[in-house]
Amino acid sequence: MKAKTSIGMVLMLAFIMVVGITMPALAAEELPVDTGNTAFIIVCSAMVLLMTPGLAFFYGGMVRKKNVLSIMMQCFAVMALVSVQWVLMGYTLSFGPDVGSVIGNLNFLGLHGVSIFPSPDYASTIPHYVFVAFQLMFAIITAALISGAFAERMRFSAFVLFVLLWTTLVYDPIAHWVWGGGWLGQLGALDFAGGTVVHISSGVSGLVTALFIGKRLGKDRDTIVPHHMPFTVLGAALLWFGWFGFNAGSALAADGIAGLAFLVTNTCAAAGAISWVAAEWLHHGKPTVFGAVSGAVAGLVAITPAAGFVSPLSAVIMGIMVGPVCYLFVSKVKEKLGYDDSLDAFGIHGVGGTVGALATGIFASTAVNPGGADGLLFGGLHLFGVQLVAVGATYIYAALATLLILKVISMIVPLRVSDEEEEVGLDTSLHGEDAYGYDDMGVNDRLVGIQS
Amino acid sequence: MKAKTSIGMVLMLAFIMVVGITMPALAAEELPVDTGNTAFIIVCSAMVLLMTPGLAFFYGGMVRKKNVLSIMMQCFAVMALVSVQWVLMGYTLSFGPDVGSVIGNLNFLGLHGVSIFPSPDYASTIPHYVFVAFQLMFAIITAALISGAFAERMRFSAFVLFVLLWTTLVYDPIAHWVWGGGWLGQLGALDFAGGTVVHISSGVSGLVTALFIGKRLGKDRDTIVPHHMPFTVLGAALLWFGWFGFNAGSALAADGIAGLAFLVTNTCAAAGAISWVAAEWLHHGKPTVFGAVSGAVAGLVAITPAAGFVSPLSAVIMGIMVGPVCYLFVSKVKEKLGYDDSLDAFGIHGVGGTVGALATGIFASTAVNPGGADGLLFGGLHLFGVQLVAVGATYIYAALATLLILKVISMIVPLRVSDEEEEVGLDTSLHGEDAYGYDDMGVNDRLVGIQS
Amino acid sequence: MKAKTSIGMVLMLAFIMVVGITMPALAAEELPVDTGNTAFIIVCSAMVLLMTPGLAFFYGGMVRKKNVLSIMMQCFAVMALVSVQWVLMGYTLSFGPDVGSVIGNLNFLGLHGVSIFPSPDYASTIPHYVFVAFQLMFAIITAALISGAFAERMRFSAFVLFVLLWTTLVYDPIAHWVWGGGWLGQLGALDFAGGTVVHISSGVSGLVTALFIGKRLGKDRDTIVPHHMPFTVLGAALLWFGWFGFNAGSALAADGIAGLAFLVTNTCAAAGAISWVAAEWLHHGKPTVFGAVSGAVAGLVAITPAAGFVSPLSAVIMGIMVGPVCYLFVSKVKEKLGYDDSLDAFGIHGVGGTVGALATGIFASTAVNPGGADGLLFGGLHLFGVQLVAVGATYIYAALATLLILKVISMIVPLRVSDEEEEVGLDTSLHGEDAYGYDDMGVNDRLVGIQS
Amino acid sequence: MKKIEAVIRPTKLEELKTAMNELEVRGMTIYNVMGRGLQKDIKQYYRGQEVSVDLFPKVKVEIVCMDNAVDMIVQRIQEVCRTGNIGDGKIFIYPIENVIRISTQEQGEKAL
Amino acid sequence: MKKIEAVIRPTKLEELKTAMNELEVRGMTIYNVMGRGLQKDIKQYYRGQEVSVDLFPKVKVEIVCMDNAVDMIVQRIQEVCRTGNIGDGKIFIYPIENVIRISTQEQGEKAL
Amino acid sequence: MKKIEAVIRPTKLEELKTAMNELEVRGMTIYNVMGRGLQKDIKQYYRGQEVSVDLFPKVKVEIVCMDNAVDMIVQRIQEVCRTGNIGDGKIFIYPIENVIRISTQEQGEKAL
Ligand SMILES: Nc1ncnc2c1ncn2[C@@H]1O[C@H](COP(=O)(O)OP(=O)(O)O)[C@@H](O)[C@H]1O
Ligand SMILES: Nc1ncnc2c1ncn2[C@@H]1O[C@H](COP(=O)(O)OP(=O)(O)O)[C@@H](O)[C@H]1O
Ligand SMILES: Nc1ncnc2c1ncn2[C@@H]1O[C@H](COP(=O)(O)OP(=O)(O)O)[C@@H](O)[C@H]1O
Repeated sequence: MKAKTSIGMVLMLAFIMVVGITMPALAAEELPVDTGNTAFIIVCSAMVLLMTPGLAFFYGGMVRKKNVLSIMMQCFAVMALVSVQWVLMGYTLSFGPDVGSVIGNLNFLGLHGVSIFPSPDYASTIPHYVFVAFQLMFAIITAALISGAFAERMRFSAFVLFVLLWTTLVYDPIAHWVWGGGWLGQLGALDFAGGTVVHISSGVSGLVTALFIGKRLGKDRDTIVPHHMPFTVLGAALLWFGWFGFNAGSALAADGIAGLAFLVTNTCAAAGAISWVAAEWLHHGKPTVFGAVSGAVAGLVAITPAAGFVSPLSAVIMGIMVGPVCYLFVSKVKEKLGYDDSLDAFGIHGVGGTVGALATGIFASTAVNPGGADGLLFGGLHLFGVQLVAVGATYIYAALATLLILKVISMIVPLRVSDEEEEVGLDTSLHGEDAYGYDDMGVNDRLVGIQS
Repeated sequence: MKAKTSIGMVLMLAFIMVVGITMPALAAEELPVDTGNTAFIIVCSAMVLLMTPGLAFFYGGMVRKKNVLSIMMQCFAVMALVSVQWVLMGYTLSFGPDVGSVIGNLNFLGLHGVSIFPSPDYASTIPHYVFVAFQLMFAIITAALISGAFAERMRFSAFVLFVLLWTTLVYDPIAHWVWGGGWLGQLGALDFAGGTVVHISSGVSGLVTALFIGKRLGKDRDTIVPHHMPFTVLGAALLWFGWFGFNAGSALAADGIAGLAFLVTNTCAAAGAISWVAAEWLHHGKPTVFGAVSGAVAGLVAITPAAGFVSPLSAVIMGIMVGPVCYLFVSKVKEKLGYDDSLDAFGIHGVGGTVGALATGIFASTAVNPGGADGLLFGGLHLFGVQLVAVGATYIYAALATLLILKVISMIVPLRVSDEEEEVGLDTSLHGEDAYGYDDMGVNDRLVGIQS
Repeated sequence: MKAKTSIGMVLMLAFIMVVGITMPALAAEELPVDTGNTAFIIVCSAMVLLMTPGLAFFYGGMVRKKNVLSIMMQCFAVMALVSVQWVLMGYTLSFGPDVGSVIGNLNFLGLHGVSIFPSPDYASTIPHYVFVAFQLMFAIITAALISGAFAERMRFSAFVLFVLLWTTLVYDPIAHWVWGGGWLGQLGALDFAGGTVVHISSGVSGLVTALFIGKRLGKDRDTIVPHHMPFTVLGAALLWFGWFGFNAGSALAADGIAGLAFLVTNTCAAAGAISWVAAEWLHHGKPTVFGAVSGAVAGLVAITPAAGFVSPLSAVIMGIMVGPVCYLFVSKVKEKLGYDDSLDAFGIHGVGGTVGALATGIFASTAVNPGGADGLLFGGLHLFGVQLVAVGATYIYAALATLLILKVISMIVPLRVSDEEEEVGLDTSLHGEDAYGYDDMGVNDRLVGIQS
Repeated sequence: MKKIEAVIRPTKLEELKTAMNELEVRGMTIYNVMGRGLQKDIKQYYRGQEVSVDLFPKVKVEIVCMDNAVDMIVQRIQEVCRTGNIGDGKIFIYPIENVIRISTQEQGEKAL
Repeated sequence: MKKIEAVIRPTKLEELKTAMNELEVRGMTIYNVMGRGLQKDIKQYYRGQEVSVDLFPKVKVEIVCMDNAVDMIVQRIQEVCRTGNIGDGKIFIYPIENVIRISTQEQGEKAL
Repeated sequence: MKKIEAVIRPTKLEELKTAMNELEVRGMTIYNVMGRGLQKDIKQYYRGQEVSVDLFPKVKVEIVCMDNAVDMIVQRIQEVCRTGNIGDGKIFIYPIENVIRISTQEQGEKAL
């Protein structure tokens, strides 16, 4: 196996060097760069990148102590793998010149042809590299989101394969459909920052995977509760912060639409937190922190497709709607249906994304953003129909493609860890590490084992 | 009660929908947007938002383990409640056209009339929505700061009422006085980023509340020590980071004043950390981390009103002054006076804000910022007098209004939890959650209880 | 001693006041400010500042529970001390008008002459204060990085002296050599964001210090393992985030080069994580989280000098190279050589920085950045030679100057804590604090000791 | 009276509690311990350093009961906590001289 | 010699230490435990899932002493730790055969 | 059979485990405790508030063994854990009535 790996590595290196060296970036039309917009999108990219570690803590706090590192490892693995995949071929599949309205061609393979000057096709006031980087961050967080559905039981090697295949075969095409010149964008579907592309696609794929690999051991017997709520709060805070980059940055310029997106994002997060907590307070009598942060994330998910198109007051209504819907879903419907979406990747992102995509078709208003469209409330029947199509198409494609990917992987390596590994915990059994050394022996000194 | 809540909700929804739908934003004068300034203020807004979770950790680390979630819940509740209040009516009370120099009128109710174009009245190079968002973040952090004074004993429902009333009746007017065209601004009071508006108002109100609801049980017998110092360090780091957005962003443009504000903010934080640690090192012989981060925050508080008006060297002096003053206050004076300002909201923000507001009247210099004024050291007697008036007015108004609010709330719901709830801890008794599942039974698996 | 301290303080205050008051900043040529660039560099400065607390957590998670606060204290102390030193004299030593190609003169002492307008010499589109602030953040993180080499055993008072002397005598000159108009810059050495200035200088100095003060007690007998891996992950995430400001900001403008730097930074971090994990997975059979974050940081270090000069594909190769090299170094070579570089400051920053500086001499390409130079691969022999000189000079100067500093300090105060203090842990013995109150007695209430 | 001390797999705690409820044994004291018996070492890796872990997390359950209840309780613990593999844990039985309920000052049998 | 084991409310620990100081009983060993006796369950909620907590945090204090000191110590613990409510805790008394102070190798009474 | 309970310095745990390995004593149960004997208080400071810490972190090691092994084990623990300073810890020896290995149901000597 080592030999095979080495050969593979050498081949890859050779490929990279050939591409990298023989094809210097072409200095193209040299459109002028707007420093304000460029500053904005660079910083937004960094903020979106931070969402994935944010997710690592949001999710990491929810799992049991024995699995916290496995979640963090999955998030970091996604950051690493998708970053490289994107540079090599993800970007060109998503944003390369359109092929049949479904996928990009290979013009930008290895970022060949991408330069420090703006591209005339996308975001023509910022350097093309910046557009590449910004879009990359969306690919990362989307793949990372899925992991919440099958937390605490997936084999890491299977996860690596899954991420690579999923981002290439599911994310890249859907991103192309909506934002890269593909058929959904042509149809007029509005998805400001990724309600379908990011949240529905990840939520649905997570659900499919959770069903495919089955429940966690003991799930039916016990309620599994978060091991570290402050981590979940920290993660939610980083998500909220990064989401500003996500949604406001999706204006691709530091303008009034970005400002609108910023404000409605914050408003809907706030209203989502309030409505979730209100729902649970009425339901079982206690307002919980877990409810507050979950509601905020649900609000952020819901506003994502709508961010540049709706008024702050509409954002209040959307937040008030999405909290109880998601709460009902994760506390009751999930239990009824009996699947084990460990950390509610579908319950929050799938459901919240669906609410948001449809609400966009209701609340979008050209009075707020003349570049948008009018939703149901403002007499726009067409938009709502298109949003339904976009949601439906994403559900169907994400589900089928994910199923296929899982089938293929399970022929190569078991998707799930052994029962014993699961009982011991993934941190020790898969990664050979413990999260909290200080819980073990030796209050003052942790000196584990004799050096080997 | 459920019925009442439902009716209320329906009414509110109806109101929101009517306002939201019948009053599309008016596309006004269409002042041009400066992308650099807009990028800057959007990002600064996000950074200031992050300060509140930062505070949740700064404070959360200081309380006992059984109350850490209650602090985080309060911070998140403030983020949620004030965000919605601001959009509905807070913004217009603070920044709506002036009524009698004391409050804004209701022109911007529900953000009616606010658009993606700049307002001619405030920050005329950035979209009005961005100005709204930036100012909102100040309203949030101010209300959140207060909670440090009465941590570990307030009933959550009382806290919700308190936040809504306080932000409407105390924050909104004071913000209007200083920044919204009110009497203090007209008088020439300098408050670059909120020494009086944010820190004195919250510190004083915290103190009043702490006195009103009394000490924590056992406070006289035991020294209550932080349960998680790294959280406090994390919180301080996020505060320091966010404070750049707070102070530099208050220039409302990416210009030299913003640059000055940035540099003196960092300098004063650093000098504050040094002087606090020096003071404690001389006093009891140990330089502590808790001292370093507390001193940094004290320095940040002190520089806040002065940030755009003083030189870096003056910032060094201000930092050297504020550290020992606050240290003395929280370690000796508080003990002497015998009140229980749990996490020193008054001791740091009230005292530090007062030092800063007065120091602004001493160190401000038109040689540094021609748009400012000269302080005592540069011959400006007038300014110092005005600063005294601003400080005094804020103390008096905040104290009296807070007292009134507390009286009113205590007639509706007890402000304080029961003794038993306090002993068990607010996390479990109010929120039905534990912060750290892993401390309980089941090292490897936390399977608590039988599913209901 | 108290008397001496007081006299010193009074003298310093007097000095500061004289300088601060008699020398108002001169309003100079008044070059126009670009708001986009200014927004960008202000925000990047804040992001770089955040790296040091990031490091506090990255390092803090790695030490034993009894020393976590000592690490955090060192990082905060560096933030405080270097911030003040920079304003007083660090900036002028580094960036004051050149004296003999080795150091800056004292023109900017106490930031005299620095103003809200751009300097014609550096970054002429942003306010001079902003340039000062941005460069300050580099000085901070560099000094903080060193502490990883001698963690868990240095006396805090010795550390304070060390930081002040080291930043003045080592960092300031080297920064001048490369970026301030000194001999290495004149020679044509490429160091985009600090491969030599930041990483090699800190890594080498750390190594020298680790050798000088000797190993931790029990190091030979036991493997000392991290006490809190999620903290290390959090730290790595904040480092990654802040590094965007570090590298992209080093373009000193929001332009295409900044965009390139951003993208290759992310790419190399990702590839570094992948290659480190691949190496350990092949080596001992487990992919670890600690490996992933270490590899990411190694990748970030390696790309630092190259960030504005190489293509994304070259960044992939550099990342693939640096991971296994650093892994080998910290897991095998260090063990062989037998020194105790506690947290691998040299193993990651020294080694990674060397790899990066040399790789810059290989992969730099004028096809990517016309303002750069061509490396070996593109026929540029000269550059590689210059890079070797820069690396060599930094190694030699950093090592000798550090040695001298340590000798001097050890004549004033012992560098190392006593054996008993080391066994008890630095948190309690030096700082009189415990990190985690909740691990001690009283699950629900931590009421330690009777008030004194 | 006797004290029964069972060192068990953490994952068995819930079942054990349920089983004790069925026996109407409610009083118990529980804490986390690390232990080893015949279980083999596990390897961990930190930046390439191999570390051998030879202590495993267990939960210790202490139940004080009347002499005549010992057999029943021990029997039930064994049934619930046995998987048949190494690492199932052990039960220790100690003599105990007296028990006092603090709230009521009851002693001995009544205090259980 | 006897070992006294008191499982008490965490909040009573400081007072107990003070009381033991007054009796000049200095040696003790303390650790966190979870326990239940007659105390009732508490409900918690996680995203709407109700969880019933039936173990409560307590502190266990172990004091080894001479036979003739037992009554005095037990008496004092009861005074300090009693609030009269359920959940005050329990005291257990065990026989012990020997004690050795490691630093001096003293045994028995001298080692206390 | 006897139970040996040694309360030791945390830093001595590794050496103790090695020493027990040499004696082929493998079974043991370990947990963190806080304790005090003759050790003096330490001061800590929180925002200027002085706090006196009078409990020190220790590790408790429990080893159940045959009567005739007690002396050898106690002897060895003393050798390994003694530095001669206050704070070295203590060893307590208790009677125990029975041991059961859950996985096999073996009792008494066989279960050790
Ligand atoms: N001789 C002993 N003294 C004290 N504790 C023991 C002893 N033997 C076993 N234990 C405890 O019992 C636990 C279960 O023992 P284990 O070895 O896992 O079961 P088995 O001996 O049946 O394989 C151990 O982890 C340890 O905590
Ligand atoms: N039979 C028992 N065996 C072991 N521990 C017990 C027993 N009964 C009580 N305890 C311990 O004593 C603690 C106090 O008991 P608790 O029920 O709260 O007091 P009471 O029985 O007076 O109501 C419990 O939490 C548990 O740790
Ligand atoms: N009488 C006692 N009862 C219970 N535990 C004790 C007693 N005396 C000592 N210990 C435990 O033994 C540990 C070591 O005691 P220590 O005072 O440090 O040693 P020495 O008494 O030899 O100075 C203490 O920290 C405490 O946990």
